[in-house]
Amino acid sequence: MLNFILSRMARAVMTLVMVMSFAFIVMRLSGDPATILLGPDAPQDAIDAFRARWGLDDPLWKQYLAYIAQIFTFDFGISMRDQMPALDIVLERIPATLAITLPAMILKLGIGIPAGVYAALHRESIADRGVITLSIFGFTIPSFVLALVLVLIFSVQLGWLPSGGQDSWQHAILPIVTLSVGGIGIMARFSRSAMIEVLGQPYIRTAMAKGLSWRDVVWKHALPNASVPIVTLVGFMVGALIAGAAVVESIFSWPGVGRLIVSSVANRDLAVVQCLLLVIASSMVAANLLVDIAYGLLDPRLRSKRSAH
Amino acid sequence: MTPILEARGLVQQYATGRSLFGKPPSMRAVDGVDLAVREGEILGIVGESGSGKSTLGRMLLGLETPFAGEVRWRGQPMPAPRTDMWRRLRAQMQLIFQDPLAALDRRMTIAAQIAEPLEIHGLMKGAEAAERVAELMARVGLRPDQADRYPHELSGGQRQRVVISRALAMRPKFLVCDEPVSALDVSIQAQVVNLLRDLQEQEGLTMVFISHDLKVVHNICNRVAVMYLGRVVEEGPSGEVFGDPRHPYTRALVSSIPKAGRGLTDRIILQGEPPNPAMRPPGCAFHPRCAIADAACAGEIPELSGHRGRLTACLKQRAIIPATAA
Amino acid sequence: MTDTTLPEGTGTSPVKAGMVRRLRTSMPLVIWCAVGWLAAMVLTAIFADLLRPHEITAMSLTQRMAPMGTPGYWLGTDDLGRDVLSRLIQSIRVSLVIAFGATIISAVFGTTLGFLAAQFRGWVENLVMALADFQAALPFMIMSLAVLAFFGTSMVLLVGLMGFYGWERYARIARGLAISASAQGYAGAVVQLGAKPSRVYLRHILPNVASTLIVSMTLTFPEIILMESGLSFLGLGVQPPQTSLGNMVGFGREYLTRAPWIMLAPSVVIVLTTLSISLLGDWLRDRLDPTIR
Amino acid sequence: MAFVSIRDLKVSFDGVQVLHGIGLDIGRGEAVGLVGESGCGKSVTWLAALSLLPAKARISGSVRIDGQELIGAPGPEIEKVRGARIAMIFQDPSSSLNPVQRVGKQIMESLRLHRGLKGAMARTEAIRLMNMVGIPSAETRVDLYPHEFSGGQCQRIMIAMALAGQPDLLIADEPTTALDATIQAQILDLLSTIRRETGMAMVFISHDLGAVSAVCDRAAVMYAGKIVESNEITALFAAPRHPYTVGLLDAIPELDVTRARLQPIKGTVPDPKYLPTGCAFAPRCTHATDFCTTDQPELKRQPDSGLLACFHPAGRYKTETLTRREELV
Repeated sequence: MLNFILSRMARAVMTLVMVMSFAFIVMRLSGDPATILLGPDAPQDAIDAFRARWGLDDPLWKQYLAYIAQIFTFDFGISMRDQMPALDIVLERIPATLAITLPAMILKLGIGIPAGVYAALHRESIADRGVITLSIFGFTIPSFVLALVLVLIFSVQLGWLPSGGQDSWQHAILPIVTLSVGGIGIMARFSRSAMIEVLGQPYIRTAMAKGLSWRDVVWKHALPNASVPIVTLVGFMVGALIAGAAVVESIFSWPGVGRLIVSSVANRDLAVVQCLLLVIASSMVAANLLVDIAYGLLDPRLRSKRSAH
Repeated sequence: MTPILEARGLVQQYATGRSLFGKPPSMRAVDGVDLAVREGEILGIVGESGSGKSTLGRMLLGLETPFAGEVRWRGQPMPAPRTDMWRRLRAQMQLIFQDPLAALDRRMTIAAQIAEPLEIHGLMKGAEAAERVAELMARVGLRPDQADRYPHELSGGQRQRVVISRALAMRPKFLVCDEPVSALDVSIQAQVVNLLRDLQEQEGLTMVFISHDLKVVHNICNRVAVMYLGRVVEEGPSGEVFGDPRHPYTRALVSSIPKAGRGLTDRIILQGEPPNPAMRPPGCAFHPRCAIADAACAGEIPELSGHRGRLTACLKQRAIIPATAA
Repeated sequence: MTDTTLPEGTGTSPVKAGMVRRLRTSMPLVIWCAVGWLAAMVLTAIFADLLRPHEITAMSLTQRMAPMGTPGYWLGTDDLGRDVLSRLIQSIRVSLVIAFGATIISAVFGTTLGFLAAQFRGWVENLVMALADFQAALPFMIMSLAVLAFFGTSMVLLVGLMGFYGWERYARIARGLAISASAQGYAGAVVQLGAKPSRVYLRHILPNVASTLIVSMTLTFPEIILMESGLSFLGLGVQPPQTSLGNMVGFGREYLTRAPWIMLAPSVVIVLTTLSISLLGDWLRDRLDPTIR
Repeated sequence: MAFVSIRDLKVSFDGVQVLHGIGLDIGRGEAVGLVGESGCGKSVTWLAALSLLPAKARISGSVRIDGQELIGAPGPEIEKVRGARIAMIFQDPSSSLNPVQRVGKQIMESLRLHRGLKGAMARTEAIRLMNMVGIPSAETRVDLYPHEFSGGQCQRIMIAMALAGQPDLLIADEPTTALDATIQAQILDLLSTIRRETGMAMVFISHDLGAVSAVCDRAAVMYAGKIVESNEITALFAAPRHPYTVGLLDAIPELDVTRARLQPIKGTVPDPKYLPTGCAFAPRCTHATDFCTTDQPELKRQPDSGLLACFHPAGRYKTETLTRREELV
């Protein structure tokens, strides 16, 4: 198990290094980092100081190493809009984002998985067809359309819920619902097919031949096996949530990370964008690492395999 | 007779995983095999899973480059896989797989697939090729109306006939059959075995026949090599090896075959774990399961050598022979 | 050799000749509707220049925010008095061109990398798989936003960027199928007949994996539409005066209460299009390739 | 009276009939072989009897255990029979065990279910069973997962799990097909030993006539969803009467005879969708007459012993057959 975790961690570090390199390459390709990180209106002496400090006249590989070292000291540059360290601006926004993404995640898992499993256990029934149909609608409706429709109904027509801002818990309801609908659909669909696949396996027949009741076959044999593929999807869900937050926070004027990224991209506040990129990538990689470990815990076959693939 | 194909000191090993620290663990599938295939013979290779028999077959054909040792075809070294020389040589040697459905492209008609080697090697085209395909199909007992069928529309035995006729298209000299009848039903097995025997006689083919089924190997092969954990433990004419097995493993293998109409009496039942190439025991690889092994067997790897006109790799050979002679 | 797989032949794969016929004979009504809608969309995109009643930038200051059903402006006009129907037609063209272009780029790029990984193994394979891991680890939306922030927005960049969407899926599928076909399968058999890699990949592996790849394309296509319209909605994708579906919805959002028709029509088009492709893809997957999820 | 008796069992999938009225009796403590090629319905017979087939299967007929009808019986009643009275082991042992559950736990589950054993007592009994089926150092390996055992050992664990319910009948569905020759011999040996010690009845399903004759007292040969011949093992192999049985025996090469050409059965097994109208074997049969292609033979009790469904059986003294078999020796 230790070997397994170590190999997964090595992979996580590799991915992070690739994200940093990606940011480095994009930054170098797009122009002079001094003007990018300090802004086009920065005074010449500040630019010169920056150049000297980061050795921009050094060979590229030296610059790359310096860049990596800079990141490891959590120095992501200064926001050109707010003249504050980019990292501080990003960290300040994280709680607001968690306030809507965590409940959305719980809804996705709490509704999506049971619905999918129920559908798989009652194949071809009305409930199954209902779950399939709703889940297809769930993930084909774009979140921004759904958000606007919800606003139109619950804020404009009925006046029950506020359409934007962050003043009370009611403000969070529409963002959370919007964020979770697509994920619930995907989760339900995937859980259904994972469960159907498991139910066709020979060990399910063995469990039945043993004399177990159908209930025990499902709970003790089918579900633990189906949970293995389902857990992998949870990793992807984290990424989908962050991407979804960008749209949803913008629509509902929710002051989180997602809205920050959209506004800083629009303003070309590149220090903040770069910092966000790395923070989001780190959280994604961390989430995937947790998923991998959970995967290893659920499936003993993976644990004993030394290979990383 | 001079051997048409010769293998010397063949070793193949694969990495079994990746290690963060140090050398990745490896597994020896084939561990030092010398083998000579004579022109016109059918050589059987028998062994259980993990014995390395399929890997050996692929190396004999040059489909895999051995980790150590070499294969010589008509005295010449085998060219490296996927080179032009190697591709040209494919016209002379062919492989027949265990699973004919997997070996056929399910989106091509069987006639197109039988014609494919002719196209690849630029031998013939159009009407001439069509004629050759018809001839090949008749040769293996396929009906002309099956030419436009797709593989999944045929039965298992018919699919194997397609694979065989495709292999024969270039009039090869040498054929390796890897478990060609294992996936077939008993009644169909006999049809395909007979077909292979007829073809071998009429076309003067040289064949290596790899199988775990001793009865089929005995029926089709002149000579047989028994493998255990990557090494040949006994070799000889198939009548002798199966009629009077000398190596304790061959004896157990022969004895383990249930005979129709006879019960479970006087059988040697091997104890212990099945062979695992990733955990090869020191010395004679068979010693942990061997009834007559002693301390010396764990210390030395026995070489395949002659004992009373028979080739075996067993340190206890001298002990066995007086016992059977007495 | 078990008997439980009876009756034999139920799991057999379709072949070219029988495939089209089998697909046609048992198409449910909802799939017919989906195909019909998609055909209408494609035709709209092709003949957009002929279908548009007005220029998309033509402003009619007397007809600002005219509601739906106004003669000459059947889907109404926006705040600048531009015809919503004309803009919608043009948006369908732009969004579909981006989605088609990107889907094809991503499929070709991913499949090629997957085949390269399967053919050369070793470090090529490790590199491709590491890139795929990287791609999967970073939400595509965030990556796109970062690239757009650094380089600014342009149509070419947008299509190129969208062309990276989902390539790792094709690469994984193509690599996996090619490896399994080479190990004990038909591709390995053809290699040992003496065929060159070009023949193996183009004549054998590609036709065999095509149905699986097409099913994957039906998955990425709606996702690319959603991605592009999401970016355009945020004002970071297609830029005015050009227009796309997401762009129109984003624009209409300002007038949600006063002129909901501005965003209504493009929203309906997006939902129906992605829904149609998803339904069609699902159905195709069940029919063509029962082995993949 | 027979312990388990099957009468006129028919099964069809999506309108394609695969079992055409099976009749079979299993006595207490008896070992019966069920022989046939793939697709002949030998496994389906027992999966149908225990309601283990997918829901789309249509089943009719009767399967009685001590007089209790199983076909159409409510779920809980069948669950009381499964594992407790009739246990079943399968062809592919490695995938027949739950991969994410420790093997000991899987055995203990049966012990709790059928014998009410819990906790330490169940564990001790699970270890005893693992020892009994020949798993070395069972005390330490009881907490391992299935993938940590080889195929042969997984089959031993399957057998231990089946024995946990102390069943009266064990159905072994091709238990050695996926295993190597020397491991096959071990499992066959184990099955006979266990049967001797526990006195339970066994149905051994296999395409391997040799394996069947090694462990069974009696065997029934199936072809295309029907039993075509059944007899005591010795009689069946010494004097097969159905041309299919004769053909099967002739098609198998033997180790102790000369390397003569094999005598294959011509043609292939018919597609269950397009069965011939008469005897299903008629198109492949060397004895078949016009009558065989129009009428179906009934399975009838034979004067000396056994049951047979054939209009033109190979007689015990039929010279033609004898000479053919003599050629081989």
